[in-house]
Parts: sequence; C-alpha cells; structure tokens
Amino acid sequence: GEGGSGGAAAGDDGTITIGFAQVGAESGWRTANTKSIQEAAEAAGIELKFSDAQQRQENQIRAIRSYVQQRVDVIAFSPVVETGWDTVLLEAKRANIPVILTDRAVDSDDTSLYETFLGSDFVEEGRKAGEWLVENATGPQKVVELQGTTGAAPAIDRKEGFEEVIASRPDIEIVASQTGDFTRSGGKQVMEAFLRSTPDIDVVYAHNDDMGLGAIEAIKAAGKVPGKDIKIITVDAVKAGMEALAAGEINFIVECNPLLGEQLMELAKKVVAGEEVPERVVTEETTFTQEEAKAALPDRQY
Amino acid sequence: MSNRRLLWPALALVALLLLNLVFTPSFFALRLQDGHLFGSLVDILRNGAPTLLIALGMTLVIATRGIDLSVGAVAAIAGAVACTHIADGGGPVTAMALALVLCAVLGLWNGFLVSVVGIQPIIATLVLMTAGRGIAMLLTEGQIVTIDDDVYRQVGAGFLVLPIAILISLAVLGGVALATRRTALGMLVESVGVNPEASRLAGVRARTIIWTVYVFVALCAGVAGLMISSNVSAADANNAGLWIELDAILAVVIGGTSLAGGRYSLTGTLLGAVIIQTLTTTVYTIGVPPEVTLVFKAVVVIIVCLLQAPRVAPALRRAPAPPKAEQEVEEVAVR
Amino acid sequence: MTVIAPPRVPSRFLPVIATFVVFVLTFGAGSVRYEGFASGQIVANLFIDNAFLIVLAVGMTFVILTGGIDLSVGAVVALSTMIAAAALRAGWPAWLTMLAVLATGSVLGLGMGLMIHKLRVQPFIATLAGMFLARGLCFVISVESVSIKDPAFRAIATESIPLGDVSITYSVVVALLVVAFAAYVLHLTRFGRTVYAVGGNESSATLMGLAAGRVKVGVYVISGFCSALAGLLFSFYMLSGYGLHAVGMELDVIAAVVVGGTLLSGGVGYVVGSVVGVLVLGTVQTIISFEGTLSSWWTKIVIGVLLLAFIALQRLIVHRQRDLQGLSRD
Amino acid sequence: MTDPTNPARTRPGNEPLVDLRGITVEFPGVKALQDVDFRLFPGEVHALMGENGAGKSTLIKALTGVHALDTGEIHLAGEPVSFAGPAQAQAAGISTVYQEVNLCPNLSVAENILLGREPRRFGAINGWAMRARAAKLLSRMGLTIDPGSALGNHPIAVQQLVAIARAVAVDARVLILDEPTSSLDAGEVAELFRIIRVLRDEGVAILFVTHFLEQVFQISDRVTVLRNGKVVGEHDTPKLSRITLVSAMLGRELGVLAEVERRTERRAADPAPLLVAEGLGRSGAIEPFDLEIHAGEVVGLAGLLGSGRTELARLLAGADRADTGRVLLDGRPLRLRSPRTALAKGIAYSSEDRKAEGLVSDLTVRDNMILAMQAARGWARQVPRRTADELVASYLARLDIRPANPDAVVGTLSGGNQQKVLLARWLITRPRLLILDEPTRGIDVGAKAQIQQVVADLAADGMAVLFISAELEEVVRICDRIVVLRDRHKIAELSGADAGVDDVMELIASGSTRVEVRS
Ligand SMILES: Nc1ncnc2c1ncn2[C@@H]1O[C@H](COP(=O)(O)OP(=O)(O)OP(=O)(O)O)[C@@H](O)[C@H]1O
Ligand SMILES: Nc1ncnc2c1ncn2[C@@H]1O[C@H](COP(=O)(O)OP(=O)(O)OP(=O)(O)O)[C@@H](O)[C@H]1O
Ligand SMILES: [Mg+2]
Ligand SMILES: [Mg+2]
Repeated sequence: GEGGSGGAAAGDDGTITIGFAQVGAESGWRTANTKSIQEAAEAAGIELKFSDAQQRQENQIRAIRSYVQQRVDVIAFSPVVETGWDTVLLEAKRANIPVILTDRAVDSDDTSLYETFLGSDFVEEGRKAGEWLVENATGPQKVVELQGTTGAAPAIDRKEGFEEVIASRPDIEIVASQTGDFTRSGGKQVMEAFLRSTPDIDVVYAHNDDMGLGAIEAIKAAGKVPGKDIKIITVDAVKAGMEALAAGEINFIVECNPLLGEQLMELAKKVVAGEEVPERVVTEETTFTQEEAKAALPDRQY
Repeated sequence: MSNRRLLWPALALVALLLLNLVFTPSFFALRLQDGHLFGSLVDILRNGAPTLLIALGMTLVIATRGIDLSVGAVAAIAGAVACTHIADGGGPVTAMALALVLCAVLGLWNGFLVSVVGIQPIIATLVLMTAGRGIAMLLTEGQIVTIDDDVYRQVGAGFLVLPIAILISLAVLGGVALATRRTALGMLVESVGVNPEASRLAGVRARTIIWTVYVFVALCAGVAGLMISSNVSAADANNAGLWIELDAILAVVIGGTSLAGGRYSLTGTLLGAVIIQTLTTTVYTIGVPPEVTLVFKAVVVIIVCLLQAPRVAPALRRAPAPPKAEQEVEEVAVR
Repeated sequence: MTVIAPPRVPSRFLPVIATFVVFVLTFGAGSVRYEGFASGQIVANLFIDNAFLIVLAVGMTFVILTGGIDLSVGAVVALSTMIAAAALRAGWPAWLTMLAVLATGSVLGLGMGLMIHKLRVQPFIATLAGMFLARGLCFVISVESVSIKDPAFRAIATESIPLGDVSITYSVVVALLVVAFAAYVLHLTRFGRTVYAVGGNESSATLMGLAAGRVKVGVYVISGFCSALAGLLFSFYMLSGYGLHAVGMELDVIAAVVVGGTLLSGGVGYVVGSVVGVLVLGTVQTIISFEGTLSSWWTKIVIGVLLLAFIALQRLIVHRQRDLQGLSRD
Repeated sequence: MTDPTNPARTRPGNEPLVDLRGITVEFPGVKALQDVDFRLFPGEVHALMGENGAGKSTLIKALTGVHALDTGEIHLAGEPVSFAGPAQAQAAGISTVYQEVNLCPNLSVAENILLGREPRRFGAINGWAMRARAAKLLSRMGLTIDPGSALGNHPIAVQQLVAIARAVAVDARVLILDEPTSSLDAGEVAELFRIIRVLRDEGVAILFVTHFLEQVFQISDRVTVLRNGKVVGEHDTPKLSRITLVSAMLGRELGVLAEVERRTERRAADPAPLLVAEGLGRSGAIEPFDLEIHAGEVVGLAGLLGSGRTELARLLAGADRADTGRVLLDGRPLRLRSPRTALAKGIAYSSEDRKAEGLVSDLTVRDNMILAMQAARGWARQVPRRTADELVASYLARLDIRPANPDAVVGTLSGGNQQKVLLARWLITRPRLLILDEPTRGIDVGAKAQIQQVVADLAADGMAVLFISAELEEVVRICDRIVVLRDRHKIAELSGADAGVDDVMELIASGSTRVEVRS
C-alpha cells in the first residue's frame, strides 16, 4: 500500500512517520487503544507504521529495531513489561529517533532514552478502587480479589494500590485472591469456586471489567444478586462494564482510558518540532458510580 | 490390563477430591434447587465439559498418530461466529448451525493438509492455530462481543437437572463409544495409527479415516467453543479456548493413550479431563496462591504420570505381593 | 546384483535444500517489495534477533531426532532469565550466575530425560510437567519482572562486533558456535549416530547393543542445557528476567525444526535445517514489521498463511525432486 | 526332560562356552520356556529346532538379556553372568542377529553394520573409512550394494544380509543367528554357510535357528530340539535321521515329510485367463512384462534376490502404480489405482515384509485377520462380531495358529504364527487371485506343508495363486507354471511338467542368453 516504504520523509515534505509497536490485541481495552491511535494518526495527517507484537516482548523489540532500520521520525510503543528495553532504546537514540512511551513506563536509569511517557497510573487505579470501598463500607467486609494474569503489570500494580489503601481499615480483609487471567471465563470459574469455598463474601474486587462480568454470571447462578448481596468493584470502564454498572450489577468502576491517540499525536508533533515536552503525561481518567454511568453511557465511545 | 492402568489415575482423582474435602467440608454436597442440581462436583464437570469434548475428538486424532493444535482457535471461531450472528440480529439456532458448519469446513481443511498434502499434523494444524485466532478476531473486530440471548445461554449455562454442557459432553462420549464399538471405525483408526502402510495394503481408506477424525475433532471444538462463549454470553476471540489444546492432549495422555498412535481409551480420556478440571478447581478452592499455581499443577501431573508409568505401576503393585502371585492374577485377568 | 547409482542430490538433503531455497525466495520477494529490506544488516538482524531461537532449535533437533519432543524449552528460557536476574540482583558474579543457569537447565533436562527413559513416561507429558514446573518456579522467585543491571551482562548485551558494514552481537557468535558443535556431535560422534538410530527404530537400536537409554536421557539434558543457554542469550537480549518471557516459544521452535525438514517421528533431519527454519520464521516476522499496516488479526492470519506457503512450497520442491529421481513409491 | 546319559551332553576335552541351566521365561498366560538346559561349545554349529512358537527366539532373547529370566542361570565360559540388555551381552562377546530384521532403516547400510564400533580418527567418526570397511564386509557376504545408501531402500533379504554382516563384523566368541536364511536364496545361503564354517573353524560357537531341514544337516554339528518351551532332545547331527528330528519337533510320528515331498498333482486350469498383464512395467522397478494367470492355477515366480519378483507382484496388486502397460481382468481392462481397488476386484497381496507392511502389531489376532474384509466393507458396516469370531476361530484351527487366542496381541506371537495370521487375513477376503510373497518365510516344516496344502486346495477350488518364494524346491513343487526373472526382466516361462529345480537354476544362471518361452 501507500505506507509501503518509510524513508526519511519528515524533512522533505513535512509528513511525520511514526512507528508504533503495539503489545497485541489481548483485550477489548487494547483494541480500543489501537483504534484510537490509528484514527488519531489519520486525523492528524501522520503516517502510522503499526505492528502487533502478539504479546511478546521480543517481537516488540524486533519491530522497534525495524523502525530504526526504516528511519521513522518517532517511535512509540506500549511496553509489554517495564524491563529490558535499554539495548534497543539505545539503538534508537544512536539513530536520533525520539521515543514516546505509552501506557506503561520502562524501568531504566537512563531517562534520556525516551522523551516522555503518556499513560495511566495502575497503582493509582488500585488506590481509587480501594478508596471507594473504604468510604462506602460500613462494618467489616470480606473481599475476594480476581487478579489479572500472574506477573502482568496492571495486575501487580492494581493489587498494590488497592491493598495500600484498605490497610487503613483492619475490618476490610481480602479473604481470597486468585488469578482469573483478565478473562470472563476465568472470572466466572474462580468466582464459582470462591462462592463454594468462602461463605459470606461481601465484595468482589476485579482487576478488569471482564473478570467482573464473569463474576456476575457466577453470582447470579448461585442465586445471589450482584451489586446488592455482593458488591463489585472493577477497573477499565469498557462498554459492557459500564452497561452492567448502569444496570446496578457493578457498584463502582475505575476508568482506565485507552483513548490516548490524540494526546499521542500531539506529543509526536511537538517532539518532531523540537519543542519541550513534559516527562510524564497522565491520561485523563475518572471513576464511575452507578449514577454517573447512567449519565455517561449514551456518549461513551468504547 | 487397560483397566489396571487407569486405576492409578483414578486413585489420584480420588485423592484430589479428598484434598478438597479437607478444605471445604461441603465439597461433596449436592443440592437440588428449582430442579437444578448444584454442587462443586457439578461445577467441575460443567467447567470440564469443553475440555472433555475436545479431548474426545483429540483421542481419535491421536490414535491415527496425528495431533490437532488448532482446536482452541476453532473454538474461538465458533464462539465468534455465533455471537456476531446473534448480535447482528440472527437467531441463536441458525447462529450455532452456522458456527458448526464453519468448524466442519476448518476440520476438512486440516484433514486435507494432513492426509492429502501430507504435511506433518503438528505443523498442518499450527497453521490454523495461528491464523484461526486471527480469523476469530477479524469476525469480532477484536472486541468482546457480548450478547443477551436465553436460548444461546442454555448451551453453556443451562440446566436440565444437570447442566446441559455436561449432558452434551456425555452424549458425545456415549456416541463416540458407540460409533467406535458398533462400527469398525475404532479398529480402522487404530490400524491406520499403528501401521499406515500395512493398512493401505489391506485396502483401508486411510485418507477418509484421517479426514473424518479431523472433521470430528473440529466439530467437537466448535461445540466446546459454543459452550465456552455461551457460558459467559460473550465471544472473546483472543482468550476463548486459549491453551485448551494442551489441556485436551494432556487429558488424552493421562488417560493412557500413546501419542505414538494406535490403541486408545475413551474412559481414560474422560478420567484425564476430569482430573485436569479438578486440579484447576482445587487450586481455586484450597487457596493456592497464584504464583505457585503452576508448580502445584506440575507436581500433581508428575505424580499422576509416575503412578501410571509402565515401569512404576507394576513395581508398586508388586511390592505387597510376591511376583509369582502377581502373574497368577494377570493370568486370571486375561481369561 | 545391481549397484544403486548415487543420486545427484542425496534425497535426505532435499528437505533442507528446499527450505533454503524457499528462504532465499522469500527474502528476495521481501527485497523487491520493501525498500531497505535487502541490506546486510537485515540479514545480520535476523541472526541477532533469533540467536536464542537458533540455540533452542539445536537442542530441540536432538530431541526430535530421537522421536521425542520437549515442550519445556520456552519455560526454561523464562526460568533462566529469572534466575539470572535474581542472582545478579543478589550480587552474584556474572560467571557464577551463568554457571548456575546452565546447571539448572541441564538438571531439569536430566530429570525429564530420566522420567522419560526410566519410567517410560511419554515425552509430551514429562516435558509439559517440566514446562509447568519451570514457569511456576519463575513466579516463585518473583512475580514481577526483574531488570538486569550487572555491568558484565550489559556489556555483552550492548557491545556489537563490526563485520564490514554490518554488525552482529556476541549472542550470534555463541549461537553459531553451538550450531557447529551440534553438527559435529550429530554426525561425527557415536553419540550423534546413536541419536539417529534411536529415532529410526528404538527397539532395533537397543537390540543392536547401542546405548539407547543413555542417548535418550542425553538428548533431554542437551535440550535443557540449550534452553538454559538460550535463556542467557535471551537475558542479554532483554536485560531482564520475567516469568512471562517466551510464552509459547516452544511452538515456534518446534515449527522451525519441522520447517527445517526434520521429521517428528524421528531419525531424519539436520541442525542446519533447523537453523534455516528459524531464519524462515524470522523473515516472516521481519516482513510483517516492514509491512507496517497490518491490524492485529491480520498479523496472525498472515503469519499462518506465510507458514503454510513455506511448507507447501517446500513439499512441492521435495516432491518434484523425488519424482525426478524416481524415489517415490506411491 | 533331558537324558543325562545322552552322549551328546558331553563333549570330551571341551568345556561349554555357554551353559544355560534351568531357564524359565513366562509371559502373561504363556510359559515360553520351562526349565530349559542348553549348552553351546566353542567351535560348533548348533542348530536350535522347534515348531513355530516352541520358544527358540525366546531362548535367544533370554540368553542375550532382552528378556529377564524368571528362574535359572547363565554361565559364560564357566562364569555366571546376567545381562541387563543386549549391549552387555555384546560386550561379553555374544553377537546376535535377531529374528525380525532389527536395524535402523533411516541410516546408511555402512552405519547399520558398524554402528557402535565406527572407525574413528581424532575422536571423530571417519565416514570414509567406515564405508570402505562396510564395503569389504558386504563383499564378503557377496553383496555389492552402495554402503552409503539408506538401508530402508533395500528389500528385506538385503537387510537380512546386512544384519548378518553386522553380526560377523566383530570378533565374537558366540554368534547367534535366528532364522538368518528365511528370505535368502540358495546362492546367498551357500555364501553364508561358507562364512559360518570359517568362523566355526576359528573356534566361534554358533547358534543357528532355521526351519529348513536340509540346512540343518548341511551345516550343524549338533541339534537341540524344543517343544512347547521344553527341551525334548539334544543330538549329534550325523547320528540323527530326518524322521527322528521331525517327530521330535512335532511330538508325533507323522508322515509329514512324505507329505511335504509329495508333488502336488496337476490341475486342469480354466482355459480363459483370469488376469492378463500386457507390457506392464515400472521404471526403476521392473521392465515391461506379459503374464497370464488362469483360475485354478498356481503360478510361481523364480529368480535371485533383487530380480524383481516383489516389484512384479506389487504392480499386479496395485501397491505400486505401473507406468507402462495394462492389466485385463476377465478380459476387461482394469485400472489398479491402489491396493483397495485391487482388493475390490478380488486381488489380494500378502507382502514379504510382515513386520513393516503386513501386520498391525498392536492389534489383536482377530482384528488383524478381519482387517482387509472390514476395509472392503467400509467403516460403517462392521463385520458382525459372531461372523468375525467364527471366521477367526476357523482359521486359527485350519492354520493351527498358536496360541489359538483371538484376543492375543499379534506382536507377541512367534514369527511363524504371525505369518499364518497374515495369510488368514487374505484368505478371509476370498480373493480370486491371491499373491503370496514369501508366505512360508519363517514357517516350520509341519506348517509349511499345511500352507502348501492350503494353496493346493485353494487352487483346486478355482482360486488363482501367484506364489513367490526364495526356496526354489518349494516353487517347483507346488506351481503349475513358473515365471523366471532375472535383473528385473521376465526371461522365461516354464510349464510345471518340464520344470525341475535344475532347469530353473540353469535359466537363472544363463548369463546373456535370454530365452523367451511362451506357454
Ligand atoms: N513379548 C511377548 N509377550 C507375550 N508372549 C510372547 C512374547 N514373546 C513371545 N511370546 C510367546 O512365547 C512363545 C514362544 O515364542 P518364540 O518367539 O520364542 O517362538 P519361536 O520358537 O521363535 O517361533 P518361530 O519359529 O515362529 O519364530 C509363543 O507362544 C509366543 O506367543
Ligand atoms: N543382492 C543385491 N545386491 C544389490 N541390490 C539388490 C540385491 N538384492 C536386491 N537388490 C535391490 O532390490 C531391489 C529389487 O528387489 P525385489 O524386492 O524386487 O527383489 P525380489 O526378487 O523380490 O527379491 P526378494 O523378494 O527375494 O528379496 C532393487 O532395488 C535391487 O537393487
Ligand atoms: Mg522365532
Ligand atoms: Mg521380494
């Protein structure tokens, strides 16, 4: 197609070429993220080279390396993991290609390797979830936690933030915690088992909407009412989650906004133009209660 | 002989169940509510139904000396087709029919690559394993398609006293058992698996048989995919049936069927699938921390395999009785 | 009594040659289609980005040649990176860390080999259990990814060796040495010939008085060692240890070995073939990143289609040649 | 069992090299060996005789550590030994060729001969020296094949010779040959015996199993006879008569020999040919040939190793596709696309390599017997269990297969009994033309007579039979017409009346002149 060959286009005709190495398409959230970036690039008249790493860091590194080879103007990527980027980022730096991180930071002592980091703060998301519970809980609470994929960064951080906040309330206790792999089936199966092994669960804290939705199915099948008998808190705010929230089956959702395409394109333009950009740009994110969801739902994009 | 081989896996299953009982005293409790049977054991069977179904098909494929890695992707495609069709306003029955027809076509494709083109099964099906997930995602455009349809929900989450998923799987098990005993399929499948050249010279239509088993496993995967997506009323192209091929193969092998083809055991596969699901449930109920889940699984799998291993099992059996007595027992068993 | 005339190309080399031809063709196609594709550095990058896969494929070739399979390799790679990262973080010297990693991999391989040989557990299960175990151990060490700050590791990772106008890394050198050594072992030592014999017919090999048992255990030790070594190369590549590294890599490796002309039933195949197999899969990746406009799902579909195209083309070439030489029986 | 006063028990001036005492080996349901005593002296050729399933191969496997002993002990040169596997037996100087060819088809001929003792230089295998050495060993066996070629591309007889070459390549104290001659022709056998004699004179102890009585008398010094897993006699060969030997093996006084040697009477064949091959051929396998086969007739194929008999048979059976010529069945052209189409038209082919191309080793005797019949009916119409049981039972009895257990796994049967199971499979399909490639390979005298009688009976009932055997006497005895092949050419056709062994031999040997005799 037209994007077949990159070339050092920036100087000549003014088009900016940006190479974006996406993690994969492992969730609805990620797909929304990809779509947002593609649409924003189109709107901003930026040529986008996109690659999907199929959730594998080595593929991402490979893609970044090929962007260096193709001499794009800006490289952007969502790191699969924090660690292990130094070598390839150094190559980009040597080739004088600026790098923008999205979604997650990298764990490197050398901050000159990238220009800026645009994305959410997963620990903060966990904290927000915890705060809502601390504020709205009366009396002792038995919480079960549906973790994301073992070892995945959002899982680790959302757990950390949540635990940090509820530590202030000794009567709120996490009685069981298990991974549901960020999937609905996982959430449902784990919740089923919890409902049998742990009596009187008060609250479910799910690391994403999908697991929360799976848990709702399990709770219903066990003859209880989700949102009433058992409160549910989730993170993400994808459409299906928002609908469940509006329907009263989820009690609280912390937003994790995938729509950072526009912000990314802005940053890319500034970086190419040599303007100063802040080291950390946090995406605008909010939280939703049931009422807020009802109000917000009609004009949600994803 | 084969029953003896299954003895140890069966005991391992009992041990796992007892372990659960220690942590959850009500583990074996079953109760009837609104005409539905509930209980942990029912949960295990229901959640294990897709794996069992796929493992049944896989048993036959493995008996022909093949393997099918694409079942997870096929399951995802089935769910994606059905859910997108329903989401677009289609009826649930046509949706399911459409999904199964497509799965049969995918099975034909795998069978074609293996039996006509002659590509090694693991690679032939790897193609669809990779591309299939892409196709499923193409259908759903990478989104999780959520639907709300009561008829569709029945497949994975409905009840006829017992969960319908269990009934379907057991019916397929019965059907396969009947089909392989009452027709010559079982014997021909084994003979193609053990010695393809001798079978060819004996006039066996090896190609047709291989083709049949790949279509059958794809259909099993399709039904399993419908169950998985129906269970959560959504199609998740990326995660539905992820790694289920490994579980299914594991179930088959724990059940005593050799990957080298030939003799197989459907009862063994049933046992294997139940063990695997029980293991998963056990991890959840006894509260194994997620970070040691895999180690726990590994240990159980190793123990089951060791118990069943041809070299160990006789040694264990022999320990209490002197070898001569053992021979006598076997002699009686043979007659 | 007739003497069989030596065929022009021994038919057992055909699959390897076919794979190589297919590789060259694809690479050519890539060069025509994408600007900047036909550079030496792209070829060098193929090796740099796939050095660990090459090492894994070598180990896997040994195993598959005996008719076995090793599903644990990806997990052992992850475990190796984890052990390396954790040990370095704990202040171990680099050499000791490397030794520990290699020893762990070999011991795991030994364990699986003994299970397979002594207890007659099927390789598929024994190594699947090994996969669970290795992956599980990663998380026991640490759930999070651990970055490697050790200067020695960093130096090895970042330093490049210039070769004219392209440059390669030390990992590539290691990988190529492993390939050379493996080829030597397979073709010029008794151990290697016994590997082929066991794959050809295990019971015959035993009746011929060969050390079939030792070889069967040995190949898993080799594969374990190679996995650990690949894990080290991977940790140079990533400079981090993580339990989710290399998920599903075992399938890539098996695919590479089989694409390289090795039969899963054992007894037929070459390490060189496996290396070409790795390069073929690497080229697919490179083409996809050069294409640059594929959505996630089209990426998967294209990988599948390219894989199929490779195999179909390879079979075609092999069949053509076989027919020309009058070797086919059917 | 053994008579201690038997003079053959003691050989003055010599200690036994191998001494088995009270050996018992049991398999589930079968006592393969019971309290067997056996002695092998240096410098002797000792024939081990017995019916199919008598326990000969088991004795050999027990001696070389393949099977564990249930009771008894083994002494080698006076020392008690116990081998954990063939490798240890080999290290102790016992070199063995087991009954079925046990080599690696994927490796080259040279490697198969020298695997485990390859010539090395600086620690690395010296491929060149290896091939040279292998070529020398092969030429000693009278084989001129390329040592670098893959073993699997050679016919079973060549593989058997390679296995023997491997066994004699080492300086062994004991050489064990389990039915080494079962698919060799007379020339190859003579070659082998020459080598055996040389080794014997060098003082090697040789244990030799065969079902050919002539060979026993030709080469052996002593004979031990096994029956149902027990030793029933140990004899010095020169003092032994054939009748004594046969009745010892069979356990009854029988006129089998007379029966075997009786030439089956001629039959009047149908005048219209059942099958006609016109210019049928396949490049690289067999030159175009013409052939007619009539119903009720037994046609033999004679020729040396590699003369193309198997190739000819495979073309007629649809196992390989012809690239020239055509086949007419009942005067109508027939396209033989696969063995399946041939079977559908009533052409059954029993291949010479029962292990690789015949039996499905993990299945039961019943399944193996009805496989072809079932395949013809398709998978949906299972042969009714009762029909299957009746058929299987009748063939178990008719061919005297032991154990007569339809549920036995066929791989555990003795070699000869496996061959009979395979024969039963084809007979069950009631073919019009039965092609038998080495059907009597590894079959004992009694059973051989039985099979020959079965063939004669079938022909009398109107079946056409194409019979291939390396044993020329057998071909001459039972065939109405003999087709002679040399170097993949059909060179002659003799009618039964004027064909004697010598006539056929002469034709085969008659180098350049190509006689074309038409019937
Ligand atoms: N692995 C086994 N499992 C069970 N039974 C066996 C096994 N091997 C041999 N047998 C049985 O042991 C008996 C002796 O068999 P063996 O092979 O020693 O006979 P043989 O004398 O060599 O016969 P043949 O002349 O046909 O080769 C047979 O009844 C056979 O079925
Ligand atoms: N002694 C030999 N030396 C070299 N090649 C041989 C020899 N014997 C057979 N071959 C090879 O065997 C093949 C043909 O064998 P084929 O099976 O047709 O022989 P056959 O007449 O059926 O012999 P038999 O069945 O007795 O082994 C050819 O490839 C030929 O080169
Ligand atoms: Mg025998
Ligand atoms: Mg032949």
